[in-house]
Amino acid sequence: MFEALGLMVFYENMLALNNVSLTCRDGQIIGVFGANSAGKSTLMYALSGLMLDIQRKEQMQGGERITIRGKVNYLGNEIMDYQPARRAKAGIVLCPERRRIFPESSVLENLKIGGYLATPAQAKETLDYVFSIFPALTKLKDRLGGFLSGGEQQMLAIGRALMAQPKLLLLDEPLLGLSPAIQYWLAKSIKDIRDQRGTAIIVAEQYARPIMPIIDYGYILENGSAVVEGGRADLMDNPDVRAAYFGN
Amino acid sequence: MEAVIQSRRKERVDRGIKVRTDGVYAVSSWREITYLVAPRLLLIGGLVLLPLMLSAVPYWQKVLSIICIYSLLAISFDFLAHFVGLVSLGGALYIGIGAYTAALLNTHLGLPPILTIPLATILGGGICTLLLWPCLPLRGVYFAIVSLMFPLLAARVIEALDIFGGTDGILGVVGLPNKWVEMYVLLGAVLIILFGLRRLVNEDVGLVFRGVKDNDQAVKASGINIITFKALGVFIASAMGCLGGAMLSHLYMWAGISQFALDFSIIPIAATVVGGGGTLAGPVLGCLLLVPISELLRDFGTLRIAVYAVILCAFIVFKSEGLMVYGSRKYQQFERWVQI
Amino acid sequence: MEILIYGLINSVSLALMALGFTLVYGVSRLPNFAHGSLYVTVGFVTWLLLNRLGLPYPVAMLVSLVLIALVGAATYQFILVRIRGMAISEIIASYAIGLAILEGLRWGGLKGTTLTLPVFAQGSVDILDVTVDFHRLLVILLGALLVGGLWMFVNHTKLGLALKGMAQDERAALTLGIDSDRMAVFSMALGAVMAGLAALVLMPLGNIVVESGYHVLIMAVAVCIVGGLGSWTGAVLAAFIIGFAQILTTAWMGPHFQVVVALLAIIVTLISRPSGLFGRQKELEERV
Amino acid sequence: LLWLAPMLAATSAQAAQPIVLGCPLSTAFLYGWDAERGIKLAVSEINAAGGVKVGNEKRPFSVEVIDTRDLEPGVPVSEALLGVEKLLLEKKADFIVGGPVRSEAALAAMPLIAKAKKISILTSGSLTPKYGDTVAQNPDQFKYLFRISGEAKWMVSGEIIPCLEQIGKKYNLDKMAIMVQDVAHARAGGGIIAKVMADKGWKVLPLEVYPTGATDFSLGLSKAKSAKAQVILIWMDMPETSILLKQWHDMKIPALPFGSIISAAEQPSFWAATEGKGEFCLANVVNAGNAPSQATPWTMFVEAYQKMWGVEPEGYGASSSYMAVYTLKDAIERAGSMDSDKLVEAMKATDLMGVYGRVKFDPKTHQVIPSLDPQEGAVGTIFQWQAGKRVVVFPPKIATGEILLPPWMKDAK
Amino acid sequence: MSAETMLSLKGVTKRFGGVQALTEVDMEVRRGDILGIIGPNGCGKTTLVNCITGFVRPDQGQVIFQGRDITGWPPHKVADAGLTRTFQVMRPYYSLAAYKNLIVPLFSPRARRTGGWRGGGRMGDRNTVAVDILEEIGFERDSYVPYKTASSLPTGYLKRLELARCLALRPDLIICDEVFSGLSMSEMASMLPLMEKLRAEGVTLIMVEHRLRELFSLANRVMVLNFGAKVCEGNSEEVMANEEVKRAYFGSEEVFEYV
Ligand SMILES: Nc1ncnc2c1ncn2[C@@H]1O[C@H](COP(=O)(O)OP(=O)(O)OP(=O)(O)O)[C@@H](O)[C@H]1O
Ligand SMILES: Nc1ncnc2c1ncn2[C@@H]1O[C@H](COP(=O)(O)OP(=O)(O)OP(=O)(O)O)[C@@H](O)[C@H]1O
Ligand SMILES: [Mg+2]
Ligand SMILES: [Mg+2]
Repeated sequence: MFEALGLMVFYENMLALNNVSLTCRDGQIIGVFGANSAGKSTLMYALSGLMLDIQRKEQMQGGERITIRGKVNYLGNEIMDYQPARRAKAGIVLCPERRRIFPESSVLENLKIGGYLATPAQAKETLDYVFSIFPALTKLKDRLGGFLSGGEQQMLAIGRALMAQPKLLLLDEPLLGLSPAIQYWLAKSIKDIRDQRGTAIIVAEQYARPIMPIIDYGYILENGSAVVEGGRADLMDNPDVRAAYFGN
Repeated sequence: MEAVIQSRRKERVDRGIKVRTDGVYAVSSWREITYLVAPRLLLIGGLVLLPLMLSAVPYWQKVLSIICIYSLLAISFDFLAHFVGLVSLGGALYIGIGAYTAALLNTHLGLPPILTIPLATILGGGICTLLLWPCLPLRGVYFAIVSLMFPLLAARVIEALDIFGGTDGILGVVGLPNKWVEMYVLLGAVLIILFGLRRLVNEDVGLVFRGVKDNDQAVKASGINIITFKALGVFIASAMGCLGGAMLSHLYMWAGISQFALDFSIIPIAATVVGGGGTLAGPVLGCLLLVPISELLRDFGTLRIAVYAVILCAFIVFKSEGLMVYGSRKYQQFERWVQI
Repeated sequence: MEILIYGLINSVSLALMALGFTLVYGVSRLPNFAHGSLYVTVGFVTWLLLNRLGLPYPVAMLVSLVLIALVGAATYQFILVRIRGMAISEIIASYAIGLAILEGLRWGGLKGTTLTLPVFAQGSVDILDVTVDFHRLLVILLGALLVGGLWMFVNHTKLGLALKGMAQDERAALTLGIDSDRMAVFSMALGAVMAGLAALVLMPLGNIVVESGYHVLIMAVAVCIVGGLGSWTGAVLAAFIIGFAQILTTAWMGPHFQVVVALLAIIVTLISRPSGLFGRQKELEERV
Repeated sequence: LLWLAPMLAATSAQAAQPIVLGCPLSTAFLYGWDAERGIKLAVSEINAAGGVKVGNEKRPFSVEVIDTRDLEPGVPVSEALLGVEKLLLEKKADFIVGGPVRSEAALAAMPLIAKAKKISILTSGSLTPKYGDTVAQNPDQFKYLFRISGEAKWMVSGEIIPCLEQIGKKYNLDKMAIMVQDVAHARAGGGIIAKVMADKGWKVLPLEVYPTGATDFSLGLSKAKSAKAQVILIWMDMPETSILLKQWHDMKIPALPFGSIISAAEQPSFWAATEGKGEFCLANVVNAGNAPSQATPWTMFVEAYQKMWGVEPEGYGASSSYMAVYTLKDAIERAGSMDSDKLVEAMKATDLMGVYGRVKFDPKTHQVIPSLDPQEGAVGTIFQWQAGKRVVVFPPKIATGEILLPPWMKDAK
Repeated sequence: MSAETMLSLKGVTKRFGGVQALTEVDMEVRRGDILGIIGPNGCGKTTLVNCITGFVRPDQGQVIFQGRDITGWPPHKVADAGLTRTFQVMRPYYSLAAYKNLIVPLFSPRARRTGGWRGGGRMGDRNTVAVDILEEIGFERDSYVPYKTASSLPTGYLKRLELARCLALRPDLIICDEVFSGLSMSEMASMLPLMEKLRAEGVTLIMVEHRLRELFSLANRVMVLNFGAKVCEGNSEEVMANEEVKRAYFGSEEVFEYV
C-alpha cells in the first residue's frame, strides 16, 4: 500500500535520513523507534510531504538548503512530488510532533477544521468516535485549544488527525506528555482505529514500551539510518532493542 | 540524464576562515585578513569618500544626507524588530520628537547645534521611551499599530492645541555651518552606530535582547525583567531616530508637524526588507538603493511613486531574503555539486 | 438622538471599510495593505463602466466586483506567494502594490474631486426629527447583512473554518489537507470583494478620491487590531467604539479633536486590553 | 578644430540659453496643476513672442516642474524641500516660481531659497500672512521672496466680510455657522470672520473645526439647521468638501453655503461631482481670472487657457501663476540683468496691468497689493454656482450676476 | 529529617473563567527534598507550577519561599530569588545556538550576584561555562550539537536545554515540568545520576512527571493531584497503595499492572 524507498534528507550538509526504506501494508501498524535526533520526525515530515513545504520556506528566506531524495509509492502512484495538502487528500495524514493545535479555536472548532476533507456525515460520525476514545475532550469542547494542558492538547491533535479521514495515519510521538492511563488507552485505541476503520498507522516513538506490543512491524532508527527492522516478536526478542527500550 | 541529476546535490560550504572566525580571531595570512576586512573597509571607505566624489553634483550630496537620516531610522527599525522583537512603526515619532526637541532647544534656549543635536538625541530618546513605556507589554502587530498611532497623534495634538508653532512649524532654526559638516556628522553617526550595534548584539547583553525577541517567557524565567530590556531597546532605537530628526531640523532650518509623516515610518522598513532584515548593514544598503532610486525617478512626475512602488515590489519579490543576506552568503560560502 | 443615528452610521461605515481587511488578516494572517487601493479601484472602475461604457448601474457594480476579485487573487498568486510567511515583507510588498495602484490611478486621471457614483435611492426621511437620507439607511442595513453573512461564513462553513485553521498554524493545516496557497488566493479575492462592496456602498456618499484609499487602510487596520485578531464581534465593537468616539467628540468637544480622540481611544484600548477587545493572543502566547 | 567645438557650443548656448523657471509644485493636486498650467501658458506665449530681453539679447524661458507632493498626506515636507533643492542645485533654476504649495512647506522653503539668493514668486496655495510678515521681519535675508497671489488677511477683511454684509443686506440674513478645516489658516480665518461679523451684529455659532479628510459633516449641518443659521461659511481646502455640499443638499439645510476657501467648489467639474447638488454654493477663488469674468481687458487669459488646456481655469492658482511669469519678464527687462539684487529692486518697482488688475508689491512684505478695483490693485473674485455655471458675484466692479438663494430657503421664510 | 522549609503553599486556588484549575492546595517542601507531583492530564499540575513561579497569579492562598511571601511576584523576581522552573512545552531561544541559550540566564542579575552555576557566571567567560553546563546534562561537548541553533534540535535535547537553563541560575529550588517525557530510556537513565547529584549539592527538586518508574526511584515524597485538588501525599509505596489514587490516576487494574 505504502512504500518509501531510499529516502534521504539533508539539512544543508547534515545527513538527517540516510537511505531509509519503509513499507506499510494495508491495515498494518508500523512502529518507528529511535532515540533523540535519530531522525524520526524528519522521516515523518518526509512521508507526509511537509518536508517539501519546509524546504520551500527555507529557500524563500535564503536559509539552509534542504535536499530530499528517494521515492514514495502510495496506492500505485509515485507521490514524492505531491505537496502535503495533496497527500492529505490522498489519505496520508500526519499528527505532528509538539502538537500544533490551533490555539485560538475551541476544541470543537479544532476538530471541525480537521474535518475539512470529510463529508458532513463522516465528520459527524468521526466526531463521536473521537469523543468516545478521548472522553476527557467532551468536557473541554468550548475551551480554546491554546489553554489546554499538554496532555489534553495531545489528545486533541490525534483526534483532529482522525477527522481528516486518513487511510494512512502518521503519528509522531503521540505519547509525549500523556499520563500512564491515557498512554495505555491510546495504545489500545491505535489498535482499535486500525481494527475498526482499517486505517494503516505509522507510529514514531522513543518510548517504545506501550507501543511495541501493538505493532505489526517495526524499524529502529539510529542516526538517520534504519539499523534494525523486523516483526514485533523479532524486535521484542532482540537483546539490543530490549536493553535500549525496555531497560532490561 | 535525469538519473545523474537525481543523485547530485548542491552543497554549500562555509569558507574556512568564516568557520574559524565565528568566535575566535586567529588570522594567519594577509589573504585572510583581507577577506575579513575588505567588506568593512569597502563600506567605510565608500561612505567616507562618497561626499567628495559627489562634490560635482551638490544636489546629490544633499540626497546623501537624507539617505543617512533614513539609514539611521532603518537601522533602528532593524534593531528593534529583529533583535528585540518589537516591530515598531514609530519611525516618524522618533524623527518628529528629535526634530522638535532640537528646534525648540535652538530657538527658545538659543543653544547651538553642537549642543542641541546630542541633547535632542538623549532627551528625545527619553521622551519616546516614556511615551512607549505603557505599550511595551504589547506584542507583535498590536505594538506595531500602537507605535504607528503615536506619530499621527503627536501631529494632531500639535495641530489641535496649536502649540510649537502649530501647523506652520518652527521657523528660524539655525543651519549647520556647511554641507561637509552635515554630511560627515551624519555619515559618522551611521557608521559608528552600525558597527556599535553589530558589536552590541553579539555581546551578552545583545543575546538577552535576542532572547527577549525569541521567547520572553523564558527570559522571565531566567530572572530578568523584560520590560527593562525592552525599554532599553526602545531607548537605543529611538535615540537613533531622534538624532536623525535633530539633524533634519538643522538641515532644513525648520521643524514642523510633517516630520511626523508616515513616510518616515514606512521607507525605513522598506529599506530593511530590501536590504535584508537582521543584518543591520542591510538596511543601510537598502537606503542607499531606495532613496536615490526615488530621486532618479523624479522625472516621471506624478507617476514617480507608482514606478517606485513597482521597483520596490520587484526587489522584495525577487530577492525575498534581502540583498545583504544573499550577498554575505555568496561571500562567506561557496557552492559545489557533490555526488550523493 | 442625532448622535445615536449618525454615530451608528459612522460606525457601520467603519465596520464596512474594515471587513475586507479583517477577513484577510484576521482570518488568514495575510496583511493586505493594498486594501485601501482595492477600495478606490472598485469605485473608479465602476465609474468608468457606468459613464464610459454606459453599462447599467447594477451590471457595472457586478463587473467591477468580479474584476477586483481577480486582481486580489492575482496579487497573491503572482506576488505575495513568493514571500508568504515573512510578515514584514508581506506588509511592505502589499503596501507597495497598493501605492502603485493608487498613484497609477491618480496618474491615469483620478485627480481632484470630479468623480462620483450615484446614490442608490434619492430622498430622505425624518427619524425623530433627524433628517437621514435613504442611502445612509441602506448603509446600515447592508452593513448588518454583510457582517452577519461573514460571521456565518467563517464559523459555519468548511471553507471559513479552513481559512481560520490556516491562519493559526499553516503547517498543521497542511497536514489536514488544507491547501494553504489556494486558501490564501481565495481569501484575498474575497477580501477584495469586501473592499469593493464597501466602496460601492460608501462611495456614493462622497467622491472617488485617491486619498480615501489611505484613510480606509488606516481605519481598517485600526478596527481590525483594536477588535482583536480574527474576532468578528471584536471588529464590530471596535468599529462602534471608534465611530462613536468620533461622533461624540464632534458633538461635545468639537470636530477639532475627532482624530485625537479616536487615536487615543485606540491606544488606550490596546494598553488596557493588550490583544484587542476580544483577542486572546497575549494570553495564549504567554500560556506556559 | 579642437578649439572650435567649445566655442561653437558657447556661442550657440549664449544665443539661446534659456532662463530656467523652477516650479516646485504638488502637481497631483489642484493647486499644483493649475499653477503649472498657468506658468506654462505664459511661458509659451512669451517664447512665441521672442522671449525675454535681458540687456541686449533675447532669451526664452524654460520651465522645470518638480512634483513636491507637499499636498499629499503622509509625505514629509522634507521631500518638498529636497525637490526645491533639486531645482536650485541640479536644474540650475534662475527663479523659483509657483510653490511649494502648502503654507507649511512654503514657509519651510524660505530659508533654503533665500540662502541660494534666487528670486522666488509664490503664486498658488499658501495663504498665510506669516509669509509676508517673515519677509518684513528679516528684509536682508528674505528680500528675494515675493508673493503675487492673495493673502488671507485681505481676503477676509477686504472681500469676504463685505460680501457677507452685502448678502445680509440684500436678503435680510444675520445668522451664520462656520465650518473650517483643522489647519492654521482656516482656523484663524474662520475665527476672524466670526469675530468681525459678531461685531457687526450678526449671530455667529461657535466654530466647527473638521480634521483634514473628514467625510461626514451631518452633525455640524444639523446643528446649523437647528440653530437656524442662514449662512454657512466654509473654509476648507480638501476634496471632501463636495461631500459637505451633497449632505447640505440632501438634508435641505436652509442656509447659504459660502466658501471662503473651498477647493472642491472652485473647479468647473464640481457641478458633475455633486450631480448639481452644489448649486448656490459661493466660492472664493482669490484672484480674478480664475473664473470667467470681466475684470480687465486681459480676459483673453481665460480663453487662451481654455484653448491650451481644454478646461477653464480651475483652482485659485491659475491666473496668479500666469501673471507671475509676466511680472518676472517685466522686471528682468527693466533691470536689464539677471542679477538678483538688481532684480529685487525692479520687482519692487513693478506696476503692471494684468489679468486681475494692477500688480504692485508692498515694499515691506513683498505681497501683491490688493484692492476691490482692478484699476487700483489686484482684485479677488467670489462666484456662485448657478445652473451649472460659475457666475461672478463679487466684487461689484467685476460682477456678472446676482447672488441667489436656494429655493428651500425661500420656502422656509 | 528536620531540615528547613524551602517552599510552602497554603490554600492555593485558581480559576480560569468557569474552570476550577486548583482548589485549596497545601504543600510543603524541605531543603534537599525531591518531591514528585503526579496526576491525570489536565488536573492542574502545570497551573500549580505557574502559580508558584508567578506566571499565573493565584486567586487565593499564599506561596512562601524561604520564609518570604512571594505570592503574586512577577516571574523574574521569583527566579531571581532562586526558584526556577522548566517549561512543559519547551521554550528555547530558537534563533540562538544551544549554548548561547544559556548566556541569557548567566547574564541575569542573580547569576551575576551569586556567580551562577558553579560560580562561573561571575568569572567572565560565559561561553565556556555554558558549554560546561550542557556537557554536564548530556550534550557531547565535542560534537556539533551544542553549537546548532535551538530550532533544529530535536525534542530530547530541548528538554535538557530547559533544565540547563535552570541550572545556569544556580537556583535553590528547581521545578521540572515533565523533563523526562520525550527522552528515551537510556537518556533518562543517564539523567537520573545528575538529579541525585543536584540533590547532593543541596538543590531541592520538584518534579512533575508521568514516567512513574523513574520518578519513584528518585523522589522521596510524591503528591497526587486530581481535578485541581490534592488527593494524597506520601512516599511512593503509600501513594501506590492508595485506593483513590488507583481510581483517579490509573483508572483500572490493567493500567496499574502496566505501570
Ligand atoms: N531544520 C533543521 N535544520 C537542521 N537540522 C535539523 C533540522 N531539523 C532537524 N534537524 C536535525 O536532524 C536530526 C534529526 O532530527 P529529528 O527531529 O528528526 O529527531 P527525532 O528522532 O524526531 O528526535 P526527538 O525524538 O527528540 O524528537 C537532528 O540531529 C536534528 O538536529
Ligand atoms: N489560561 C487558561 N484558561 C483556561 N483554562 C486553562 C488555562 N490554563 C489552564 N487551563 C485549564 O486548566 C486545567 C489544568 O491545566 P494544566 O496545564 O495545569 O494541567 P496539567 O496537570 O499540567 O496536565 P498535563 O499533564 O496534561 O500537562 C486544564 O484543563 C486546562 O485546560
Ligand atoms: Mg521528533
Ligand atoms: Mg502540564
